[in-house]
Amino acid sequence: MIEALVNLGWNPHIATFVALLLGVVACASFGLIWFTVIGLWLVRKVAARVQDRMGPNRVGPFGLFQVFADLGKMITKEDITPQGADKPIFNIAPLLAIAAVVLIWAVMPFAKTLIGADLSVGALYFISVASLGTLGVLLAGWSSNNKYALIGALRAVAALVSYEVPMVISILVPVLLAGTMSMNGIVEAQHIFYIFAVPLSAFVFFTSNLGETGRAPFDVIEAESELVAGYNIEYTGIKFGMFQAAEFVHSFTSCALMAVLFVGGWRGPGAELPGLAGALFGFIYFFSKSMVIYMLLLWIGNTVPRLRIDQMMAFNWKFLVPLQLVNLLAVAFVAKILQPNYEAVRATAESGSTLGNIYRVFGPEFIADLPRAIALLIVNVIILGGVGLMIRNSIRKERASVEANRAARPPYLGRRTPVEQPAVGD
Amino acid sequence: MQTVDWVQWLAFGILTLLTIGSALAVVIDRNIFHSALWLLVSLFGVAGLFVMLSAPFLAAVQVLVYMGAIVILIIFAIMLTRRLMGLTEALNTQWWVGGITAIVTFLVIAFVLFQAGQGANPILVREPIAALNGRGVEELGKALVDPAQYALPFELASVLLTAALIGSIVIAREDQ
Amino acid sequence: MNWFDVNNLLWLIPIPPLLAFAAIILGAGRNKTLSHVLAIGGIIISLLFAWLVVARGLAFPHLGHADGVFGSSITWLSNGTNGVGSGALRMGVFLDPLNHVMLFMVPLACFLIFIYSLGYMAHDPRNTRFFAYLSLFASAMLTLVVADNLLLLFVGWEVMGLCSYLLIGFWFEKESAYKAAIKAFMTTRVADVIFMIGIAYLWATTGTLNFREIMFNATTMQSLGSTPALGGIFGPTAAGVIGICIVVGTIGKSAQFPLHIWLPDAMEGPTPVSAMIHAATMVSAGIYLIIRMYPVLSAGGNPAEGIFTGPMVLMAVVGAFTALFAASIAFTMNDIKKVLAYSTISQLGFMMAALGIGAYTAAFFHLITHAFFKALLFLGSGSVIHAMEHGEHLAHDAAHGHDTGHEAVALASAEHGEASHPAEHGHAQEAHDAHGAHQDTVVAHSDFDPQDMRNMGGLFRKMPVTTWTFVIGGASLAGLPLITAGFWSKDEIFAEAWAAGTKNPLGLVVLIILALAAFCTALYTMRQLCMVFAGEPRSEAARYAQHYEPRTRANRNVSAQMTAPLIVLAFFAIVAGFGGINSGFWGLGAALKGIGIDAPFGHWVGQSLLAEPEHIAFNIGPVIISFGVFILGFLLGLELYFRRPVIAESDPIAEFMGPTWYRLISNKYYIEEAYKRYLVRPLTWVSEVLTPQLIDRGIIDRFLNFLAYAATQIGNFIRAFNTTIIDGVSDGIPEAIGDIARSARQIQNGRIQRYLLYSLIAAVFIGANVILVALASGDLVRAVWVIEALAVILLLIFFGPGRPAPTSGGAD
Amino acid sequence: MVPLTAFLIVAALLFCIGLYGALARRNAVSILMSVELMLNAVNLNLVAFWRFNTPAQDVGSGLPIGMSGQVFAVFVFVVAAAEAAVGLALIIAMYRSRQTVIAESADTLKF
Repeated sequence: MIEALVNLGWNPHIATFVALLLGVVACASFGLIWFTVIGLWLVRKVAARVQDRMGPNRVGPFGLFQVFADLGKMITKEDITPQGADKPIFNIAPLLAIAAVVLIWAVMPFAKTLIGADLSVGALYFISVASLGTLGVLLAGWSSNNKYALIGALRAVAALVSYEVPMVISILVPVLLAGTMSMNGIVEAQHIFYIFAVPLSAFVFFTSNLGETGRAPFDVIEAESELVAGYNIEYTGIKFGMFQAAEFVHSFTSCALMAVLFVGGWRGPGAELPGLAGALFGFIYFFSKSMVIYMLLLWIGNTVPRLRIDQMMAFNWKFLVPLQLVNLLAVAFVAKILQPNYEAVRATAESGSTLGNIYRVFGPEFIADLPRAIALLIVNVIILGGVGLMIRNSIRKERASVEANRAARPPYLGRRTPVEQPAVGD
Repeated sequence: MQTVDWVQWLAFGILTLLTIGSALAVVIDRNIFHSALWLLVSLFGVAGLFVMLSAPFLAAVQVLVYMGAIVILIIFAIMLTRRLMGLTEALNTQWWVGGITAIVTFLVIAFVLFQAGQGANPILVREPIAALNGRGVEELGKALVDPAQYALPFELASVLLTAALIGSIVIAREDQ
Repeated sequence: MNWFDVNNLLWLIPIPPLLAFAAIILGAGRNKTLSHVLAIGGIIISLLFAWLVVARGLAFPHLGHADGVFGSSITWLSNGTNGVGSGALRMGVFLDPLNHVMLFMVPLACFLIFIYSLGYMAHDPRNTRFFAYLSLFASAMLTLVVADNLLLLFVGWEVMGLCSYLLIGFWFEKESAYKAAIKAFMTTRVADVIFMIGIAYLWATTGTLNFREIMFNATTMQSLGSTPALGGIFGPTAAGVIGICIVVGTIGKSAQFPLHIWLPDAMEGPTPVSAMIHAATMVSAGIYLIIRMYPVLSAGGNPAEGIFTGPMVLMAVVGAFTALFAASIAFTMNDIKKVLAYSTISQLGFMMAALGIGAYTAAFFHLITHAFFKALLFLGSGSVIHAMEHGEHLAHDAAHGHDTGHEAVALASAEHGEASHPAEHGHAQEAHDAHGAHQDTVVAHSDFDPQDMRNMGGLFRKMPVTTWTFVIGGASLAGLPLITAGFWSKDEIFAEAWAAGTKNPLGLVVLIILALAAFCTALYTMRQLCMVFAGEPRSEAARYAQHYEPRTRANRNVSAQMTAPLIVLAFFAIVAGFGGINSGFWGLGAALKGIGIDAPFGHWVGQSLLAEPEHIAFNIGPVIISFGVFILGFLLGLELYFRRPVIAESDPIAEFMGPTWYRLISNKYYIEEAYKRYLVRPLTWVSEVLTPQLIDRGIIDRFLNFLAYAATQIGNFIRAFNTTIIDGVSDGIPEAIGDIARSARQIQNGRIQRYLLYSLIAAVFIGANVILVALASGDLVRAVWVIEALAVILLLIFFGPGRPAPTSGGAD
Repeated sequence: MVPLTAFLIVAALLFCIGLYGALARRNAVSILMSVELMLNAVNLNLVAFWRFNTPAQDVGSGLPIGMSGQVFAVFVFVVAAAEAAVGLALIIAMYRSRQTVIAESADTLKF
């Protein structure tokens, strides 16, 4: 495309810019539009099924157009800007929130040739862009000039910033194994999907994404049934809709990222084909993987009870972060020792010997990656075992202390108000 | 070469305007919260300039560290001390001396640059190499952990961060 | 990678105590045993590493020559190009004969002191912290010794300064202790800043801080010795300025004359600290530094021909003066540790003076022997103090009508309860109130001072091991001929001074002063020995002084832990001297040469220099001096003190010297008072009285009043002619002057932004002037400078009309 | 390519604006923000010099490219982060003890 434009006599820089812009806009808006149409419907349907309801079924076939009805409602509602609000910031905040999510799609590899911009620092890019979302929340809460909004925002930001830590550390694992921060590079390096080699990292990434996107069981930020809405309490109409959309898209985005980083993105049989066919295959794989993960997310979100904020924080800082740090160290250690030797394996495969034929069946890269993956898996299992032991011990200890407390406590202390002793004597 | 130059100049101009304009707003705006937001924009402009200088890693880190962490920290601090946000007077009594000093400093720097440019100082007129062939990030990573280069300062930097972390917790902690 | 290669081993030497420090601080909590194990383990590993290195070094015959140096370095701060000598700062370690010998001595001394501390500090509640500090200190000292460049050396130097501060103030409940800590820290800081300037200048001149790169490079040394410093404005060469800065650093660290005041006060720390820091290692580090930097100090001169450079003259003068001065103070001190402290200052002065006249190996030889016998003396004095405290406790019990047995002790503590013996030495519980210090607590229930020699006497019957080792140490300090190490090293210095004296009168002066100082040394050593050990006990405490209960054998291991290091050190205090005997010495030298020991020390250490110093031939003169001063001092001391009880007011030495001199000397020549009077008080006066009262109120106000008064009078007088004009003047002038006065006060208003502004204005100002000088002609420059001066005045006026400073809350 | 001098001028402007802010603002948080601006100016300088003064022959060859400019910029980031954390902690501590964040009112350290 760039060449075509340059051939038309365009300035090469402008041509590059325009091509990138088009690519980014196309990719980014795709995520948004696709999701608002089908994703929202899916969310409602799954939630309904879990709760033994029907879900949307009136507007369009299977209620598919329910989204548009909602959208119409959002747009037509009155757009209020509170009088004491800091107007420019109040209006920018929803844009910032949605931009932070949408911009991530710019580096999302849909297929081998289908990516908005294959930045060499792609992983770092999406981390930094995602951190803008935090800012949007904070600005929204502050500019509303409402103390509930502010408190909600502070709470949300505390949670988001905290859960960013394990997320970033878990992203380091695929980056480390692939040796690149480019998103396409990470996908291409996954001859064995990383979820099989480093399931713990995948678990931490998934869990911290739940916290990061405010899905259950970490949805204290929103907690519709307990709080007034939180940081977006003063928002109405389309601006409120933008926050909602940002949040929904963010959760799907995190699933897509999970698919890219740990489940091999567009990889699958036929995805390496040249031209449109490969792109199509890759696209299909990418989306099916994302959708599977997304269904998992919905499943968890609709069944697991909500945590308190202190439990949420403790879970993050006392469990996820140390676990992932240990994991990262172990992975780095193993990855340093067992570096896959692609050349040697490839040469064997070319040689035509029996071993080479076996290699060719599985693919030489797969074979070359195998020892490392197995070692990593073993290490992960060992860590998991250690963690399990620790958890078991701590639970036991806690139980014992609870029992001891219960045994030691005089019965009347258990009551709300101490029973007054009747006066004796006089 | 001349044909593409104006595009770069355009980008440079926009980014400069963004950076300098919002930096000015940072120091002029009376509302400190707005100041912090302007700081954000200014830092974003600097990140853009980093991209122009083929340092995409630094640009990403700039966005991540400054905009994602430092500015949020600053905003938190503003909120925690917000009883004073309604300050009527943003500037102190010596603001105009400060202004003169800043201007004079700038003039001195500009003068030195101008002088050096006149003398065709080889450092200033050297052309950049065409492209780094995407090796920047990798090389940066290697330089940071290479014992012959910056491994030791790098480790020290992490110690510094830890010390700052502990120190700030100790300082800001409420006395028991 | 061979971990036991010397190049790698050197890195590992300082590490174990550092790890021990971290482990104790972070992990040991209040667990004494754990902290002991960690600290002793750390220092033992260091000792093993160091001695392994020493053994390897000995096997290498040409250690120290241009090709014979072990070590490795890594880039600390790269400047893009990473080669050697490119200006990049590199950190590294190396081994040459100089630090080879230090590596033998330092870990050994540290190790012995650690062992000793086990016993001495056994009952201190902050035991773990003490061992952590000691470990950190040992690590810093070893870092300093293995460093191959000034920067790393400076790191160790400063960490030691910190440890010194922490350890002097270890019993910070005592006011005197924490004040002494602050004093030590601040005094050495003064010197360190100048030292740092010297380092920076050296780096700016040569582009490297590596010792070998500077000193084994003849062209660098040549240019250092010949380039005029700072554009030739002040005269001396670059090497001279750098050298003086370094010598000033040493003056601070090694407590030489103008900055010596901190060391006696440092005796407030626990005795092992005094032994370790203030005798054996840290103060020696100052001397080690100038020995290490000797080529730079002497660059441009030729000591062998009697041509001394500026820094050397400074060293010779300061060193010789300090040697005599401190020695003379020492024989009026009654505190057992203060005597040793002044003796340390004096001996360091010996080394400094020796270096000043080019006696490179002799100074280093004395450094090593002194480290051994001074550590011995300090540890011995600690043992005495410990015993005295214990004795005081027993005496206390006896006075209450009990026996001195174990039963009595138990009864006594039961009777008085914990409150009356909060942290009694030997029977301490964990004291939670402030009194961790045993001296302190003893003082708390009586006015008895266990360190006062006037309370001692006759201790040789009570503690024979301590007595004998102490006597050996004292003999070594005094220079008992032929046997002790101190004699040989001192003799070596005299010989060098004698040789220098034939070429330069400075040498002769140094020789005479040092001989006098040596005489004083012998005298005060005799005084101390007699007062402490000879005669009859002069107090109850001395009568009961002992380490442990003979009957119950409690605390027996404490005693062992304290005496074992003494014995080891006593061994070295004698043997160390035989490394440096001149082969020309009658009989003995020849005999030793016969069995292959030919002043090995001098030859070995001399290899650290590019041009090995020539060894002076044997000369009868200095030997006679050595013998003479010792015998004189010994006899006089014997005459004055042996079997004579010394009571407070009639020290025999006082009769001997006459009251005026005695008063002068016993007040330490009023140095501290002079500092107080001529430095501290004037400054306080300026800030408290001069500025606010005299200038503000006295001069300006009065001047204003006078002006106003005069103007008013004149105004009244002329009002008849023209009221308006005169009124304007008479109001205007005082107001203007008052404004200036207020503006001057506004300069220091405590506001950070204002200070920032000042510094920035200054920076811009300097920058603009630099550009101006670079570009403009002379006349223009001068014209601009006049304008600038006016601008400064105007600026001062600008700051005036500010709000008057708030008067609440004390002086402004 | 835009010449080096242009970047340097921008950095100088940014620095001086930060300088002005550090000198003239009353709120301590503002001063901290101004300091961040100044640090950014320094970073811009470092990266610009790095970009224009990396020897061309290094890039083509397999040898390591000199990365000093970027490395120092990274260290400046580190220092900036540490400074922001400690600085803001100080401001909060000051707010807690004296109920103010005005830099001028913290002026008792003049004796």
